[in-house]
Amino acid sequence: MKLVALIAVFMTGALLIYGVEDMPRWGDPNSPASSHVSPKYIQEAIEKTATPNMVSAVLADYRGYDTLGETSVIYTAAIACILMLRKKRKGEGE
Amino acid sequence: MDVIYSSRPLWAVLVSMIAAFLILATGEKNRNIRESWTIMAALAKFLIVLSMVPVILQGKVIEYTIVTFYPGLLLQFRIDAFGMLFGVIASSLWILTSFYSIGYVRGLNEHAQTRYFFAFAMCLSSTIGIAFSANLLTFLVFYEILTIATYPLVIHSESKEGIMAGRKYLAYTLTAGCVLLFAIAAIYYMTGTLDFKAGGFIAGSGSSAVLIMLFAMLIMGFGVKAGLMPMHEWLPSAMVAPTPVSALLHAVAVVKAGVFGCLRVILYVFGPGLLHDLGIWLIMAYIASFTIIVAGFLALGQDHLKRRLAFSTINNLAMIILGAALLTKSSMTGGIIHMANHAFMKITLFFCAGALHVKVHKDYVSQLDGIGRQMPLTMGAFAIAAIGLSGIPPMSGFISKWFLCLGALEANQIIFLFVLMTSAMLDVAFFFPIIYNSFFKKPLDDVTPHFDEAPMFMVIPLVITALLSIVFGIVPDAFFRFFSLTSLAVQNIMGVG
Amino acid sequence: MLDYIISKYNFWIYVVLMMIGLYAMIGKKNLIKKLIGMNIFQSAMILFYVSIGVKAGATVPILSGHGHGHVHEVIEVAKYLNPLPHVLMLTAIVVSIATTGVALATLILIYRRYNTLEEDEILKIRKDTGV
Amino acid sequence: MAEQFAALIIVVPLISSLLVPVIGWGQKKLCYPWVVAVLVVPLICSLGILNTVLTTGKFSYRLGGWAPPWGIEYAIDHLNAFVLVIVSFISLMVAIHSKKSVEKELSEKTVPFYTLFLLLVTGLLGIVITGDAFNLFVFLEIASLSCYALIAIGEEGAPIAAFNYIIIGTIGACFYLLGVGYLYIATGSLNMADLANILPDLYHSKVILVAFAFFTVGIAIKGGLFPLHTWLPDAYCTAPSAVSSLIAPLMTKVAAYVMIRLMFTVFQPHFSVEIVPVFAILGWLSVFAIFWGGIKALAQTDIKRMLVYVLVAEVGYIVIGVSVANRVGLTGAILHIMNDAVMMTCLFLVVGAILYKTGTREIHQFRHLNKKMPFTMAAFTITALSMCGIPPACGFFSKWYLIQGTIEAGQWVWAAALLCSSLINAVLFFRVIECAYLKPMEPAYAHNAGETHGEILRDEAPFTMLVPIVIMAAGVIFLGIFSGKIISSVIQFAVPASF
Repeated sequence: MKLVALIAVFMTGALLIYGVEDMPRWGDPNSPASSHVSPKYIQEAIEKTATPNMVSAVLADYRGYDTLGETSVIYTAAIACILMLRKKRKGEGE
Repeated sequence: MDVIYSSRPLWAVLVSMIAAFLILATGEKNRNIRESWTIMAALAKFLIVLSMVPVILQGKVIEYTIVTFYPGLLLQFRIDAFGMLFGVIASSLWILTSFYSIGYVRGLNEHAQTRYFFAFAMCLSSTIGIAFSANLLTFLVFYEILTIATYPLVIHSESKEGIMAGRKYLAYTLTAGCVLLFAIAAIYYMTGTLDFKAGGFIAGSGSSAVLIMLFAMLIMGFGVKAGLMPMHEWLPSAMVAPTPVSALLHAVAVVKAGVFGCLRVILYVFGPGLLHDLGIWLIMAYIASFTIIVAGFLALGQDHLKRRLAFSTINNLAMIILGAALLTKSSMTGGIIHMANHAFMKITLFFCAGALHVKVHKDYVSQLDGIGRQMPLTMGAFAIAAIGLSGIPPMSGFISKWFLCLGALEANQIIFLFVLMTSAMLDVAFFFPIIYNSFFKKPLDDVTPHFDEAPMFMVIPLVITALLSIVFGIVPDAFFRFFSLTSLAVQNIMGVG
Repeated sequence: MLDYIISKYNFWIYVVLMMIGLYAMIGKKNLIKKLIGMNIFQSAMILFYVSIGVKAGATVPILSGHGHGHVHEVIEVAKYLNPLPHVLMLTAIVVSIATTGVALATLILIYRRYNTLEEDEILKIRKDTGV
Repeated sequence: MAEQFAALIIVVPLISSLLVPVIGWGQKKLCYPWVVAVLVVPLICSLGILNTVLTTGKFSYRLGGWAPPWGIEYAIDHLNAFVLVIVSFISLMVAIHSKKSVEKELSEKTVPFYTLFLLLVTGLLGIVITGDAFNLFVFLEIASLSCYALIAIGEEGAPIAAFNYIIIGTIGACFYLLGVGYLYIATGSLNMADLANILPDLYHSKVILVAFAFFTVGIAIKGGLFPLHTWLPDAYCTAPSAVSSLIAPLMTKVAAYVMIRLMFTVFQPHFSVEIVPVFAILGWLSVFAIFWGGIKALAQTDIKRMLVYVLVAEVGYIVIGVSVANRVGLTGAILHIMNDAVMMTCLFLVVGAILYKTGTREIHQFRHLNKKMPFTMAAFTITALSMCGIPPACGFFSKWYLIQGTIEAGQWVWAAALLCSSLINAVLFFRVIECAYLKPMEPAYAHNAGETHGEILRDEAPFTMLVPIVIMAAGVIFLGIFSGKIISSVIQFAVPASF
């Protein structure tokens, strides 16, 4: 089992590193990640959302829907814990 | 060719399906109402089918599309002469079998009668569906429904033996269904159509190796139900089913559906011309001949009456396939008409076996000494049908054998003439001792020496079928116009091929 | 070569971390260790994402001196980090916490039932009780 | 109107799930009618969406009004409109069915159960409707988390199964997220439509290859494709029956949907076919899945466990349809997503009803069930026949298209695997049918023709269980008969245009 795990881990790692080869240099300001979608966030955030913190602007506004999902995740986890751990208290009928 | 659009084929199929559910709803408590559904459906179905015969005889076809899945891929009924022939056989015999069934299950006080009649009606519904289907897909759909609908009948006794027979039956037929599904899918991929066409439609759509493989798969798929050797094993085992089931399904509907499928493949998918070019007709004919002879010998060895009849069925079905495989006009006529003739004679034989089972609880050939004195009508009918199957005039079996022999000569294959002769001899060998023993041997101790027949519900149908086999021998075109339908079908095929 | 390795060292680090986590998830017998492995795994992922957002010479994506009102001068894109990966990772962190919570809850259930969190011991107990 | 439908389909169950504890706090019994009533809304919405898509073509809904790729959008085309209908319909049916079994199995946990039930449905719907790769992950996690918890409260052994599922499921989800990250590095976008535009220029980049590999593995884990299915049997089998009848049909199907979405719309088919040999691998794995699932199922005496292994095989079916990568095969795969969802739901619902009534899942204890629960068993029989591929039930038609697909692709072994699997299914299900219908074979019974001997009283499942079961069984037949209609009006547009 350990051996299998080790092999699986090394294969995954090798694959990840294989992909790294074609990646842009770290911190390259002209990489696609920094040049395709994000410039507009940086430029327009203050104007469109009146929030100087761009992370907040994107979090709560551009991608606010993700954040709704995120809160739902927390809610789900809370209810999940209640479902699993809550025991009937004494005296509580049925 | 004139095409008439009518929903009558659909109703012919649906009527027994509706009846099946009415039977299920009525249930065990109101037996008489339940049985009246069966009989009403049988009559209605027969009348609907019969009403279409004149139209077909005028050379027209009746068409009805149920649902289209894809261009070229649809559920459709199209009745031509060949399908009509099968439809008439199945629906006319259903009436008689219905009456007979009622006598049989009540005589034996069988369990689960509702299930029995339900499954029976479903079987007939799908058999008619098979007869009327316009293309391979529709054929396959009803063929599979038939497989499943027959299963409750095979395991009817719910005994260990019955369940084993049911498993064997499913193993054979479902595997066949899978093979068919693949072959049909491949044909659709190659040609883009699945419609039956007199004289075949597949020619030129693939290399000969592929075509031969497809042919083998299709014949394997349909041959299982037709009891073509070496795929016949399930049929004798399935004889544990109640006798009317063996009678109608294992002599007429199910196995005939298999043969019908084989003939459709040979004559309407591949076509005589293509088969001749590919040279597989001779192989097919040899396989059929092999089945004829071996089944004949195996029948000789059976002491259980129904098993002996089962092997005789295998033998006769192979004869039908041989007729088609020889690809001459006469042989085809002989093969197709034998579908009808064999149906009437074999059902008589099974009816007799059932009557014996109900009345005196005898299942074995060796127990039948002198039984003819007690049940002269039953054994008389048995004798008529047995003589007919051996091909002795004036019974209807003679006609089909005559044409088959003629076909063998036309095809310049004398060897098949010998096969047919041997088979006739074998028929005589395994039927005549029964007739002789039952009439002329000293009765066994437990036989009542005076007239004491099975219930009238059972005797009347078997007498009728026996009489009909004589009538068809003398006037082949009587009542149902089997002969005209046959020659029309052959004309269609040869006209094109 | 060395230059190449150094230029992408963020990736090497996250790959190594991730593999440690992955190995713990698959290979460890103790359920808590598996859970810890899961956390390492997810943290590595977060590091990876955050490192995508880095731009050389840029600062945190918060406009300074524009607390209120409108901006009139042009904002230089190159001056600020890419905010999107950060946003994504805020969500991913929450998801990872939620998953950890649920996993811990199941561990409590397991512990209540078997009084152990060693996988092979649990298997043994289950075998002995014939389930 | 359709845009509102698109918004409501997620929001209504999400908000309603917040209200479940409130309602349950006052009166526990109200949870069930509330959930059923709420789940009608997604069904109506999804039908509305489907109708809109059919009449006016695909459309998108921008959340918060932000234009993609900056904001998140719902991109709705024929494929996800179709899957939405399946998901919402089946979740409604399972919800209706759940009343009695939840009362019996989880009596003191009704409130959180139904809350999570709604959240699970929300998650599944969200996965299907969204057009944003990261948003998909968020919904995937909502669905997974509720799944983990719902499984963990099952019978003995459920927490362990759930924990394994958490670990492996998290690996799956994280692999997906890694894939998203790699795509983001290379393209800078998270929007699926935008990705589909950018990607063709980058097909030879190693980053994209790796991203694709991680997507495939991640989704394969979530969908339980052999050999990554190891978590699936235990998890689905030990879950409470209401839960397994929801997740077993839907989770795998939604994963299959995501697979189709990623491989054929985010990536172009020619990438998935020509540049990466992924389909050869997936196809052969599916063949193994079919045989392995079938053989393991044969070894089971517990019907639920048997169904779970059948499910593993069925996943193989869909993936084969995807792997042949031609139009007709994909049609079969999409058709089978629907057919298999309906069939599996029906089977699991039947098992739930049997478990509720008789307390057993052991096949050999099913004697007389045809007398006790005639309608339930009739539904089971119909569905079982459909699983064996008997026409006109729907299983036959998906098999037909799948086999057409394999023939067109020239993959004879795959075709043979599909055919063998129907035979294996026949063995499996006829074994059950024999036990249920034929086993009353005490020696006395054989002679006494069942007149009065041992009268077996009818003891049919409660009405709330029977209704969905009968609807599903009828659906099996109707979907078969009208499969042509469904294909010509919906599925043929759902197959990506590039085929």
